[in-house]
Amino acid sequence: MIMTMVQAINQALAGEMTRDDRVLILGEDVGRDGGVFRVTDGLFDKFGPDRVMDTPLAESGIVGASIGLAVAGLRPVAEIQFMGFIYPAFNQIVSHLARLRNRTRGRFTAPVVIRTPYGAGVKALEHHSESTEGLFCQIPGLTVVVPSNPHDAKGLLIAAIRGQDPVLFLEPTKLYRSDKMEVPEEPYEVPLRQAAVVREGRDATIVAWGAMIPVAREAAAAAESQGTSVEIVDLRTLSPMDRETVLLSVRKTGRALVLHEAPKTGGLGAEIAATIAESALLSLSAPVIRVTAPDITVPLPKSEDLYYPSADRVLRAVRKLMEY
Amino acid sequence: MIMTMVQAINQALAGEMTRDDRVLILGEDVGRDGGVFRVTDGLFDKFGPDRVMDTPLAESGIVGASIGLAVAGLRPVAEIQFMGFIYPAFNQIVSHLARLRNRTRGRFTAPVVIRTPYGAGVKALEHHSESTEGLFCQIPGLTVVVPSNPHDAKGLLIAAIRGQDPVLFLEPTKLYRSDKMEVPEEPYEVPLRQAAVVREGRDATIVAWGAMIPVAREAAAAAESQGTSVEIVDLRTLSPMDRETVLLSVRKTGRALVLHEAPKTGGLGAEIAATIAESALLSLSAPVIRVTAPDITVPLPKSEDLYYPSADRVLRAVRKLMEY
Amino acid sequence: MIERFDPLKGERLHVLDEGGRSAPDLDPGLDDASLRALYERMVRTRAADAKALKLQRQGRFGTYAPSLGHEAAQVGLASAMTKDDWFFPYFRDLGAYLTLGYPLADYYHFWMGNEAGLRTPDGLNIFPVAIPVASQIPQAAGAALALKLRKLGGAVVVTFGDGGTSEGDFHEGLNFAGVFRTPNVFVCVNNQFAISVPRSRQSASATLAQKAVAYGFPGVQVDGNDVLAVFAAVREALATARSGGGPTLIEAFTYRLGDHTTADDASRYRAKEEVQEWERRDPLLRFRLHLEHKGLWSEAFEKELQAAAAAFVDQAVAEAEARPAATPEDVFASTYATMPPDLAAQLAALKESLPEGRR
Amino acid sequence: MIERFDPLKGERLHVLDEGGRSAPDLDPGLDDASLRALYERMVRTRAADAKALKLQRQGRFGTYAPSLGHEAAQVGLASAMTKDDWFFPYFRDLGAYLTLGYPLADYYHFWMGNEAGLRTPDGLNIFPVAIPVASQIPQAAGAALALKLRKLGGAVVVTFGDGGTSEGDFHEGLNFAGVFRTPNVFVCVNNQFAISVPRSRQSASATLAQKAVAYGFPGVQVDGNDVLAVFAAVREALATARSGGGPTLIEAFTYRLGDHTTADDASRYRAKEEVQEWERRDPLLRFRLHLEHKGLWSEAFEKELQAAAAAFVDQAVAEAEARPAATPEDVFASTYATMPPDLAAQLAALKESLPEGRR
Ligand SMILES: Cc1ncc(C[n+]2csc(CCOP(=O)(O)OP(=O)(O)O)c2C)c(N)n1
Ligand SMILES: Cc1ncc(C[n+]2csc(CCOP(=O)(O)OP(=O)(O)O)c2C)c(N)n1
Ligand SMILES: [Mg+2]
Ligand SMILES: [Mg+2]
Repeated sequence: MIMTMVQAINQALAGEMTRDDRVLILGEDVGRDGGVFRVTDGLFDKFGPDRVMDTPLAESGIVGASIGLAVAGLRPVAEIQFMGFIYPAFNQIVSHLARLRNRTRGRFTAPVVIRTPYGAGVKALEHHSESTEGLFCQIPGLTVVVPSNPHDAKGLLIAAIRGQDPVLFLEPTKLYRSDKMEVPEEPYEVPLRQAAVVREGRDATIVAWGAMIPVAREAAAAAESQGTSVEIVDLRTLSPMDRETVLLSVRKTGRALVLHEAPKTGGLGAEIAATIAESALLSLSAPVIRVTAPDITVPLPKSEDLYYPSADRVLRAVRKLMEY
Repeated sequence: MIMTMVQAINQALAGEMTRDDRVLILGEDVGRDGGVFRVTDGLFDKFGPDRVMDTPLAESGIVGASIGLAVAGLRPVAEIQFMGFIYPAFNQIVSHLARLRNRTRGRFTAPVVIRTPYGAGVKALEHHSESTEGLFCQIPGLTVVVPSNPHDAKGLLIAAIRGQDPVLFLEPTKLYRSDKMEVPEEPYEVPLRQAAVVREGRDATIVAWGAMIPVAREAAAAAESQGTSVEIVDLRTLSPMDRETVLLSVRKTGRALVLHEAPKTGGLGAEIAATIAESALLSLSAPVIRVTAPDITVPLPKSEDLYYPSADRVLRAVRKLMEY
Repeated sequence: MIERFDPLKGERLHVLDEGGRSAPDLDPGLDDASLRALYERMVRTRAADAKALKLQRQGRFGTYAPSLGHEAAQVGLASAMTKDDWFFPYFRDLGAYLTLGYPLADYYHFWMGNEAGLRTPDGLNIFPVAIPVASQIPQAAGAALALKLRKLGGAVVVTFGDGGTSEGDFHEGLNFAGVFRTPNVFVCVNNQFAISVPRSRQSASATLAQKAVAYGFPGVQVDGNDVLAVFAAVREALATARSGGGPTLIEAFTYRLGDHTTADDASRYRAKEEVQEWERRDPLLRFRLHLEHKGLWSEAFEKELQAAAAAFVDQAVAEAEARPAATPEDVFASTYATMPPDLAAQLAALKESLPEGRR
Repeated sequence: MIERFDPLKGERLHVLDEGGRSAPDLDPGLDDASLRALYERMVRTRAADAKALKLQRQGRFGTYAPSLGHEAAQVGLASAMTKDDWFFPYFRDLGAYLTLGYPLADYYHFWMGNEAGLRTPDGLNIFPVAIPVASQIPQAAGAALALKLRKLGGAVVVTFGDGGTSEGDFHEGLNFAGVFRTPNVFVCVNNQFAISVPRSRQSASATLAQKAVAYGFPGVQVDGNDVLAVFAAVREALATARSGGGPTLIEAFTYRLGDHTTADDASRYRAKEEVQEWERRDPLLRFRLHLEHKGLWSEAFEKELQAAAAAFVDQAVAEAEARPAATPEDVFASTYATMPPDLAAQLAALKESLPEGRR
């Protein structure tokens, strides 16, 4: 069936809740309202208030309670309304969620999935456009996932819910409804920890994820028309990272561009660029280029264009790579 | 006078509080107890309960209140008892402290200094050995400082207190009393945003900070005896980073090793390695090597040796650089 | 007066009854001009709010959180404040902003998507709006502590919603205030919903005012649709705060008549009847009746106010929309006190990549 | 019984008076064996605690948080629990661990600096100790919600100190519990200090028990040096919780007789007289008097207990110290359910760099 990412995620949730009655949803406005983006639309009516629970407005409480729910045998899928509001839960995530398995040498685990809308590009209110995945990709024990299309969104979320590790599942708001695609009705898993080459190319590699994939595709198409063949690696799982797929591509093309919408300094692009420079230095015919937002706070909507990476900026960078 | 880092920081605080009656200290046990590391020892008696305030046990409250204190004209120096307990304050730091100037286009600012003991190597309790500076070096607006000796500790803290930006001041617990040095009695500033070449060398550059500087020195000395001349750059201010000094050194030596005690993936070492690969690729005669902790949670004391970088591991890496 | 209404006994402070008649023993005794001013502020607030919604539908405004129904709470609390006091607002406080003299053009400019609109004019002690719920509360406690330590005499008013009381920052902020006996007035605007989540889901405590018991200072529930009740309670709490009596928690019981924001559809979670029931309790209507009883209201007066409000609003829209867009410098310059070289380089590179007109 | 002691009226539940005589109407009516068992547990706790301090001074133990003075609170609350209940401890709970059957060797092993000691034996529902203050509270609310949803019948007890009540997580956890009416018993062990910070600096509320008012469920202050009072209160609260009656907050009023941890020097912030005053109120002494009154105590019995406790403790030390050190595999293996290739590579590289013996 043709569907948007919102529908695909909704279907993944409904499917897993049907399959496994330990799976439950909690968060702010996830119930009767169906979530501010309607991602949980209809689930409250279908599964009732004990499986789809509106919580008090308290993110640390939501994640903390989810840890307790998981330890006591349930499979919570917690929604944080926007990534900009996950910070109050940071202590629960860093000090407990990510560490519980290690702290108890496996006696207790917290297979919790935290879903949250993520990223800019939709001219949202202040604090509603955060893309701080870099904060979470340096936390041992935590898995960080970002889908770039409806098909992956469904399969990755199902894999996350069925997995044994805590997962931060970042949903690019810009892609929620921007494009539709064919998505199988039945449940399926897209394996975690595996990047995907979503466009084959010979001359340069763009490593990206989430809402930057369409931007990368646009730039790649433009480059093609200028005779440059660009390969695109969709990281999909940001942490633990699939370095193999990235290095394989870069060793082939000899040129690498890392693209993300978060600010440059300390962003995940640094880890990727460092990895390439460490492990593929001799294959590089040009330095790795990072195309990112500048090192500033996400501006309010009227100035978003000064922050958000554009296909044009990516194209210029590709040319620079080729001309080096 | 010869003093430890604890004494140097104490002197910096006392001096600034004497110079500027807007400066005040708040935190858990900073008052009568003088702090769990005795860093604020004697200040409660000297300046009284209105200048050295024990707070309720609430980190978000401490940082949030500090923002309000600063906006209303005071100069709070907040202590978070250990870096492992700063996470409850993460939202206040990321969403407000770092952004206030930008949010109000300069009308309001929050010149708050947050001091916190940081790092492993002292066989402390669980959660008491965190070195997650990488989390804070990707936050625009925030300045992150780490001293590596008593002299810098005093001068950098004074500069931080006198500055106009919010500063996260990370104090390596391992260095609090480990070595003493001559420190001027009178107040002085060590400028922020400036790295220091603390050891000159020709063959390779080690970029490090805080408690890793002694480790780097030990390795450098050993390398010297094996005929390799190692330069050491002490970053001192981690963010905004002094890339110039790092690049200057690497362009000279042609080999770079980044050393930090935090886990490798997503650590600040990635940003440094990426910067070098971006801007000094052609000067590199070997790939940048990162010597760091593995991607695991800081182990409890009995296994700390499996986590904490040793001079021996650094030396092996230097050899690898030279043999490349 | 506040101590006469114990939230643990379910008591709530009203000055005006539904018919607009005031209880003599509770009436704050404002003169005619002041009473008329309260009404005028509420009328303006409603006009400015309605215009914002209109602009949003026309795509000239970003997502917006309307204040419809909150006018009495907003105007009442701000009218009790003086120049020395500080205000830490939340995101649904239009009437308070206007009452305190914040330029409507700036307010619009911010909600249109420009940081410049958050730059409080010099001389006004209004902290930038907190979007992360409840995060402003410990900040307000800290600011009040500073006023106390510096012996500046003012007090700090901070607002938040019923949902805001569930956040850890609510607790840490009020607890700090209790411990340091800061000059704070905490005003919880309980409109009975946090987006779609009803008040009953937010906390099992019978009232939100009673949460003050946990912090060792008084709490009171007031009728949030009764501008005189809100005014009287906040004025008394401010006097207590300024005189060293410590903080007060005031729960203003009201109802959000509009959607949560322009991105919300309240009909998904609220019955039409309930909304209509509360429309009958419109705070403007009730206060107009009060003015009528006092012979302070007439059709002509109303027309005059409406016309003035409309002109005031149109003027602000024109001003806000005439403002130049932020330049790249504007967007980069306030990240630090002085721009680091790397950031300056990023700015230069960005400008190069921009079309002429945008540099 | 709990509702008979209103914290807002400053009432506190005691079963035993200072002389060890019990109030007939409040006595939980335990049989002789159970009474003796309570005493035995307290004696063991004190012995195990003293040993830990000794080991620490000898460098055989890491920094340690002693339980001296907390024995009645710890043993009383744990003795009221059953196998179906869960326990979310904080870092000063030795007596509760022992009472619930947690192997002392494991407890020692953890405080000696080994994660393996945190691995709760199968069959015991004890969550790993929370070092970040109060962070366990929302987790305990979540676990209780799970028990309720799964209709498992048990309840969840969570402990924390007076300092813990200031954290946002205390608020969010208790508020969740109130909203979902979870089977929780929140036990605040108020020893009147958070390291050096006195209770008065922690909150302006007269009691900590009254904070329950903010969450819509009962709170009670009990004498924390009275093992029967703690036992009776927790037993009743657990019964309420299990029968769907919702949560209870219990404040156990006591005093830390030792330093905060072995890294602390309490003499910097506490007067000797105050400590001596509380040493006179030693919970073991008081309960021993109670047993004497009931003819359940004798010198011989005491000797027996002390000897058994000493043997028990020595055995645990020997066991703990005989445990092999964690291998590199142990330290890496539990980061994820399955080890990522990069981490495996890091492990291999680390082992290479290690001396033979450490691999
Ligand atoms: C920390 C945080 N979490 C979530 C949100 C998203 N959000 C914005 S407003 C709101 C509801 C607020 O309800 P309430 O506090 O009652 O204020 P009201 O909107 O009713 O005036 C939510 C959940 C946020 N802004 N901040
Ligand atoms: C979030 C957090 N902040 C600070 C600390 C450091 N710390 C450890 S124990 C303690 C005091 C705890 O006091 P209380 O809650 O009363 O428990 P007690 O030690 O008195 O039993 C502090 C501040 C911590 N462990 N966690
Ligand atoms: Mg509300
Ligand atoms: Mg205590």
